Amino acid sequence: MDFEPKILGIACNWCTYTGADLAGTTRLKYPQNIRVVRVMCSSRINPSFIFRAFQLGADGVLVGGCHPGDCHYGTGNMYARRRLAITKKMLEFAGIEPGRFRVEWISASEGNRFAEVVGEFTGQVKGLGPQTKLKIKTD
Amino acid sequence: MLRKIEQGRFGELIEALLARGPLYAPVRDDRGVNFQLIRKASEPTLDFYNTLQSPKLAWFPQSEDLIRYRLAKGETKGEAISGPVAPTVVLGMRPWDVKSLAIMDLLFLGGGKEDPYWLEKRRLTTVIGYGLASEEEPDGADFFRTLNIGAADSDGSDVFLLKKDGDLLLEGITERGKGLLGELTFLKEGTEEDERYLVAAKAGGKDRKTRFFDLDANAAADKLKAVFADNTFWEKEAEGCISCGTCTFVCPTCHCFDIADETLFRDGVRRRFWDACMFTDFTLEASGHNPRPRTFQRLRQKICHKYSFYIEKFGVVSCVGCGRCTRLCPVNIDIFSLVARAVNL
Amino acid sequence: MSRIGVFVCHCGLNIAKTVRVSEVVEFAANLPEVVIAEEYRFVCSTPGQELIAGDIKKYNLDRIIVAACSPLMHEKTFRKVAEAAGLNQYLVTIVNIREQCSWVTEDEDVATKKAKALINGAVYRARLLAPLVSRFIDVNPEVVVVGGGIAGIQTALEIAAVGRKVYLVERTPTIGGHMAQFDKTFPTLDCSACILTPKMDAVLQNPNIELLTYCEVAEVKGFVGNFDVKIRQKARYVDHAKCNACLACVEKCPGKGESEFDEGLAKRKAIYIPFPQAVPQKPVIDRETCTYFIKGKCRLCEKICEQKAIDYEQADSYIEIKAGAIVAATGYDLMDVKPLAQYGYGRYPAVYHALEIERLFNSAGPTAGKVVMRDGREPQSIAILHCIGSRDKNNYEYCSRVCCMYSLKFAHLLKEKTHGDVYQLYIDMRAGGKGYEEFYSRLLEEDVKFIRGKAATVTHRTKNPEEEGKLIVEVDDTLTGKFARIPVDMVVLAPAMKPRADAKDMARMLNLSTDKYGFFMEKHPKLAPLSTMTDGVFIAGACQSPKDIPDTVSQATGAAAEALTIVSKAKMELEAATAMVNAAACSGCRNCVTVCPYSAPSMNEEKGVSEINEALCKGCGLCAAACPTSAIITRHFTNEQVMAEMEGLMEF
Amino acid sequence: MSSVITPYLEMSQAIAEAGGEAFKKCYQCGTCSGTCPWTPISEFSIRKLVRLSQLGLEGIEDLMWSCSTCKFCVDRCPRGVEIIDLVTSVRNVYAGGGLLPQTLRTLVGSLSSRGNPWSGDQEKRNDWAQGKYPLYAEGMEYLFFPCCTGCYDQRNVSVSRATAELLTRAGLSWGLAGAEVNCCGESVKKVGDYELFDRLKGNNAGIFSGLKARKIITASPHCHFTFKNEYGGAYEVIHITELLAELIKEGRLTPKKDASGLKVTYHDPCYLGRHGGIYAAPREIIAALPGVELCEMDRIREGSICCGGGGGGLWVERMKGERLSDFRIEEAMETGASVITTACPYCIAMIDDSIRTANAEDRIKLKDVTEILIDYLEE
Amino acid sequence: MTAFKDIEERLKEKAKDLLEKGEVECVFAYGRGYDERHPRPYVAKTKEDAENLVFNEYCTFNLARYAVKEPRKKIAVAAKGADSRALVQLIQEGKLKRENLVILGIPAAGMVDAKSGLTLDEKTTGAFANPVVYDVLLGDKLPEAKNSPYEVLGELEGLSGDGRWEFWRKEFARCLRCFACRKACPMCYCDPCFMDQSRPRWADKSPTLDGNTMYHLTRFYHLAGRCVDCGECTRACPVDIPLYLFHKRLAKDCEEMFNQAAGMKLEDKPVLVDFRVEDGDEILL
Repeated sequence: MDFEPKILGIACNWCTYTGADLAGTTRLKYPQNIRVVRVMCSSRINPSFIFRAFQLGADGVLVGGCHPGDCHYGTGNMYARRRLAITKKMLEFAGIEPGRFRVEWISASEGNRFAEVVGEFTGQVKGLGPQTKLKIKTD
Repeated sequence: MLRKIEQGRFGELIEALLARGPLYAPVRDDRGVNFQLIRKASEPTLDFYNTLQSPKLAWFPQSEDLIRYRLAKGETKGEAISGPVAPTVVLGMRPWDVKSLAIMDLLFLGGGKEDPYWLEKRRLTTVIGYGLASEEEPDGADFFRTLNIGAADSDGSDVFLLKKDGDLLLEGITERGKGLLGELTFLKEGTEEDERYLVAAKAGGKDRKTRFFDLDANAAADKLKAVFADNTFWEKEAEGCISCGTCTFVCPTCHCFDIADETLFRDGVRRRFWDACMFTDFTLEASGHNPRPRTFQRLRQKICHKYSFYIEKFGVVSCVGCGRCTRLCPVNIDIFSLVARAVNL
Repeated sequence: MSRIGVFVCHCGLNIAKTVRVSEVVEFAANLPEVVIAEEYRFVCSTPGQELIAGDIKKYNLDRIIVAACSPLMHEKTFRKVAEAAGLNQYLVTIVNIREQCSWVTEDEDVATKKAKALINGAVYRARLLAPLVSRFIDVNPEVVVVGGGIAGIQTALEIAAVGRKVYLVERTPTIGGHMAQFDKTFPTLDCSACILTPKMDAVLQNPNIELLTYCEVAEVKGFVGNFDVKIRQKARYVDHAKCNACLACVEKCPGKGESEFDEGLAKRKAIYIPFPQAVPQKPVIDRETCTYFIKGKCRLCEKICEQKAIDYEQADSYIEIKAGAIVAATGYDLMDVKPLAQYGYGRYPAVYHALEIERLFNSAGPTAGKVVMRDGREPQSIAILHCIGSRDKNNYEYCSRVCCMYSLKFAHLLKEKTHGDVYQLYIDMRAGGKGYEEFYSRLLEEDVKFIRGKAATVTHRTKNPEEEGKLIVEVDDTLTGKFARIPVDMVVLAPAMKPRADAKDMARMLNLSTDKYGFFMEKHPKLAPLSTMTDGVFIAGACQSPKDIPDTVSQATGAAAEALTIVSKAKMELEAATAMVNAAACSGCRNCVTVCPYSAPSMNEEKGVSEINEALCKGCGLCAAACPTSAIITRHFTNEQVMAEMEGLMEF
Repeated sequence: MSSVITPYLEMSQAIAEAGGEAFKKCYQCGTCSGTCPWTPISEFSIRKLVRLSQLGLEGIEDLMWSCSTCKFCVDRCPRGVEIIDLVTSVRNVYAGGGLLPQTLRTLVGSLSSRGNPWSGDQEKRNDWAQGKYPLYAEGMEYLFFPCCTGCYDQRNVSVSRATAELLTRAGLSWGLAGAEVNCCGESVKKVGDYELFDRLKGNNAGIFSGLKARKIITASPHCHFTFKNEYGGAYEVIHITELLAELIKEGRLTPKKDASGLKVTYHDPCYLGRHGGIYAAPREIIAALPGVELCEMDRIREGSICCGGGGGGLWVERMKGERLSDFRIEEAMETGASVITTACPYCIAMIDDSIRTANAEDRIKLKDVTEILIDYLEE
Repeated sequence: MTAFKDIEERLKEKAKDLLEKGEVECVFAYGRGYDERHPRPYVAKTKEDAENLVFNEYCTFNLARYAVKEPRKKIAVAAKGADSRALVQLIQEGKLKRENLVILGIPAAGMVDAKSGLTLDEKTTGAFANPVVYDVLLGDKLPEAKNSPYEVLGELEGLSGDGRWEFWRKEFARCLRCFACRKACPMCYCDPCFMDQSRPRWADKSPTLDGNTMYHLTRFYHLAGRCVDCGECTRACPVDIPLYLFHKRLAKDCEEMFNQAAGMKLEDKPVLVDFRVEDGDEILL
């Protein structure tokens, strides 16, 4: 059978997680490789979470937050944007396909956007194949 | 029992040893020479002064698995890991490094408790010592002569290796060593002349110049105890010390380890791995209290452990003067001059 | 070892249709630390809730996991159930297997697999959850309103009306603000003073309002429900407690200053009240123009004052106020048009700005209501120039919203008072508002000349005898596409409304954010237009953006209601899932202090570690992620909890 | 133009692609046309040009060549529309369509065949110098680039000589650009012929880097603008007035001769002022002349009125009364000044022409700042 | 360029002067080690101590690392270019107070790492010749290096992702967990370090390759926008892991994305505890 990636989603409570719910209430269909962790704000995300996720065997990590300017806490996602930008560059320089990590601003009203992004991202990660570099070697 | 082989045929010797089982020998890479588990006969080299890191890793690896377990529903099941250790050869150890094994034995075997992991490896490992040839100069940081170790001492080795012109002389020291040489039939007999050369070299080894002061172990032990409380002395000496673990990790006689469980999902292993008395959290207690919070206290501990406490406990200095800690210290702290200052205070 | 109970909901067929519930339950039952796993058709129903409550007791569970719909739906419901059954509500974990699982796929295997993974994650996390208790704090019942313009006045009156104490802080000697300067108000043309002054008096009369004029906010500390506001009372050199407002001093005073209220078109005394209906009616001395303060002698006012109210030694003093909420109604400034040389303001005396002309219209103004220019002539032709500095990338990009309408008002009044020709030079006529469009068409009938084009230049360079002695307004009449030179006697500019010069300082004190111009930022442009990022601080009127009187008044009323929702409660609940600092792990890097938008963390300098004021903390976790040593623990979203959940999610 | 219009969006697209997309921001307030010096005296309306471009309509192609890219409208535009980019791109589109007016064809022709707009022979470029001045060689500090106009136009040649003289007297290490250089290309770019501009730029840029030039002195604000903003070489670009003002400050040039109350006015060239932001330097030079009184005109500095020579205007024939320079000299004479100074070859050419056609030689003299400086340099 | 000998003299002079006048409690500088090539960090507390100060091309240590441990004392610190940037960064982070510091600026080029024999320049680290902030300058200002300190990244950046991963995996595999890198780093002042923590355990306690990788990546991140390219981590490493390459790359990224270099201006805020609305989402691509 063909490769089904494990994708970890980290979504902020106010926008992206609610947007994901909306995708559900409107019965949109999208690939179920993603498993979402809910945090209060994208600014809660410590870049080490991202590294950890890959060590735990995630093939891709998708972070979702409010659109800049709409952060429930005012400026949280502005800080998140800088941190995650650095994280992306780090992955790239360490040699991990940057395509495995993606940040998207998805508002509570953008259920379709959520489904769309997840679909697109899942496809992309599939294309990259299993993530073996950071994954912890057990044996 | 003395055998010899042309240096050009060193590869054959390695072949033969490889055929008999695991072999550790010095290998040169872009960053210098270190002991490694050999895969190809072409890897090892004898053209080096000394390895960056000590060979202790052959008996006391940086990390060693003890128990494997699974957190299952109900109680947790675990099983001890005691992987069979194959008869192993460590080739190319300098006399002072060979000496370190005896010092470590005192702790791992002599302390009233035997460490099975160490014991097992010691039992099954053949040591091929490698004397410093007369034309090779000791490194400026070294001071093994202060510890009364000769540059060509063979004691502690099973087989003793020495360069002579184009040849390598191999002397069987212990029964195990002699046995090994006996099986390496392609070796040539050593001549009388070789015999004489070897004797001379060993004697000459005692006169080789390294940094030196007249060290009386017991006197030093007492002296350091006396200086122990002199904080100003230790603070000055510890100036610049960043309390990293470099000196202890490269030291052939440092033996402290930590034990931790590593769990992923619900499977885990219990490991022991090198620890360093220089680390801030080395003595950190669960309560949060730390009896050695200051850098100088940790440096003092290291020095006194080697040059005082160990002598008290086992009668010998826990240092062989290999100079590695001095060479690799990021801030150039030098144990030799430190001890010298303390003793002559 | 914790004792976890897992409850999987069918939600009728909503979940059960795609998720094989029994299989999931069996999976859950076999996970370590799971004591009991159950399924039910509607866990949120009463019997469903009873099932949970029962199991908590029966199996003495210390954690429960409900796999059902989104936590945004029923988390509160199940938390109540837990509390009722004696289990702390924060030990409940909701697993979203509906919105984010059964509803978004049709594949049973996929849905079932995902449901298992999600529950596994919850089990990993549940082990590490800790009970949390929300704390309550007392709320100070009083409110501070900053700014005594129409916005501040309205807010104060509304709050006072329900019997709450209000402090109204105004920095000038009187309340009334810009509205008091206006003559008439569009579109109804009723007299500004007539509708404003009653409200000003009402403020004075209201026992619940403490009026603090000639005062400035000096410092704001604390947080919602418990603000400590420090107010600087500027020295008036008149003891208002003694003064009986006879104003004899004003009469006698030899000092002369420019009347701020009359935009410098008239003089006022050194000891003065800004205008006849000022509230309070008691004067202040202006050091800059007072003969005594300048020359060291005079003291005429002192001699004349029977109440012995004059006190030259008076110094600034400070008032400390405690309040539960603050409303900022600090208003706007008019843009300084001098730098726009092409319009000749300051260079040609016949060029006026909007507030000046307001004063010219006013019967109590410098010209007693006659429209005469600085040179004493009555203008026979007037051009009103719109969008001076507004809708202009070189100055202020936004539309000031009120200029079109007051320009129409000016046109009407000028027609009425001068019978001269009036030109409106506009880009777009913006008459959105009740009765505004009607007002516009009325003015069209009043024979005002509308020229669609932004005035380019105002110059004295004449081309022919008719233009002699006039100002020429050069403009492209974009409708005819012809270049027009309009000779006029008077030019009136409609400058942009801009934030107060010191809006940024006020924002800093109240911990508000400002937009790129300096207007205060509302919490949400549509759904929370009066709230700000700082709980308990609200905004009303032109300090938020240019607006007219009707909008300002309705905002003010709303802000009053917002403030009351806070101070009407005796106690308020604080977020329980806040952050705390593990001092032992803090390295004093200050990251948390620097990033927190609520200033919850602060540095304990002598301990060298940071501390978090949990009353200010909103639990966003921004600081925790900025903390290099994980010294900051965001309750309910700790590093271990989040990473444990990740581990569970990634296991299968 | 017929009375019924249908937007022709391909055209507006083409203009946008040629670099004029800024027109999208315009809300037709008329500030530009109200500010434009042409509006009062001609049918040309820059606002209409923007409007027509928005809809991609024709109807102004014959008028649009008026724009002398003086930047007055751009500075005033409340929407930040880069109107000059629009004008050049519209011209580019039309010129591409072969609609270049006759007069400008000669300009373009001469530029493409001889590398200068005055149909002068390439090798005669430095004849004005009469071999008195060195050619630039590596190691020299300054490279002096006299505008083509300063090389071939008789009136301006004397300006170039004055400049060269000043540089020499100040004892600077400088040299002339060789005859192989060509026009900076500013005008032809503004006329819309990007291709030819790139050619001219390519040649000059090559020569400059070959010479390892570090500091380039330009006599013309137009060259100044182009080298600074369009060439982007690794050299410093200095306008002569900046340099002279500096030399006077340092005392390396000291005007001594007393002008005994001579009234002088100064005309801000658009490319030196609005485009280059240089207002102070020329005035400092004039202020340094003993006994000279500077009588400013009404419209100066940011508000200065164009002479009409920019954007190709220098090569467009215009009726009397349709020349901006005509109005400019009137304004100058109103100040009571007997000398009008400026610092741009185009302005010199235009104003000189206006003075002669108005037979005003006896009422007002025209001098470049360099010329008047040299007049009063020594006893 | 001022000779090292002269700098040494001025250093002694100034230190003596400061200690005599009691303007500082101590002077962080360099003293003699067990030989010429191996000087040591040295703290002069008396004017007699000042006599023992030395300065030569081997005095590479970044003394900011010691200064940060004395936030309250009034101290003097000898600082070369990169060292001064470290001080500035630490002041930005509130760990040091400018008014408590007397910065003895040392313009220095051609410093040598005794262990590797390499010169400190753009190709390695610490290319920054002149102190950015100082109270006294102990030598004449030097021309700053003309080549970008980031050119050395070219080779690594040229590799494929897999190539880079191979490279770093090999390097991390050598790591002994002696923690000399973080202990030598002036910016790694955290105590405890995230690696010393057990809740949460960010990486294996035992020296596994995965744990090493996690340790180094996280540490790189913690230093993003803060690393001043002094190179201490790399010089301290007993197994010569070229940590500076990763640090340089992140410094480069920060300059490109947030146009700010670490430790250049006292009034700057560290980039990762700061933001601009204009940052834009492009940086996430």
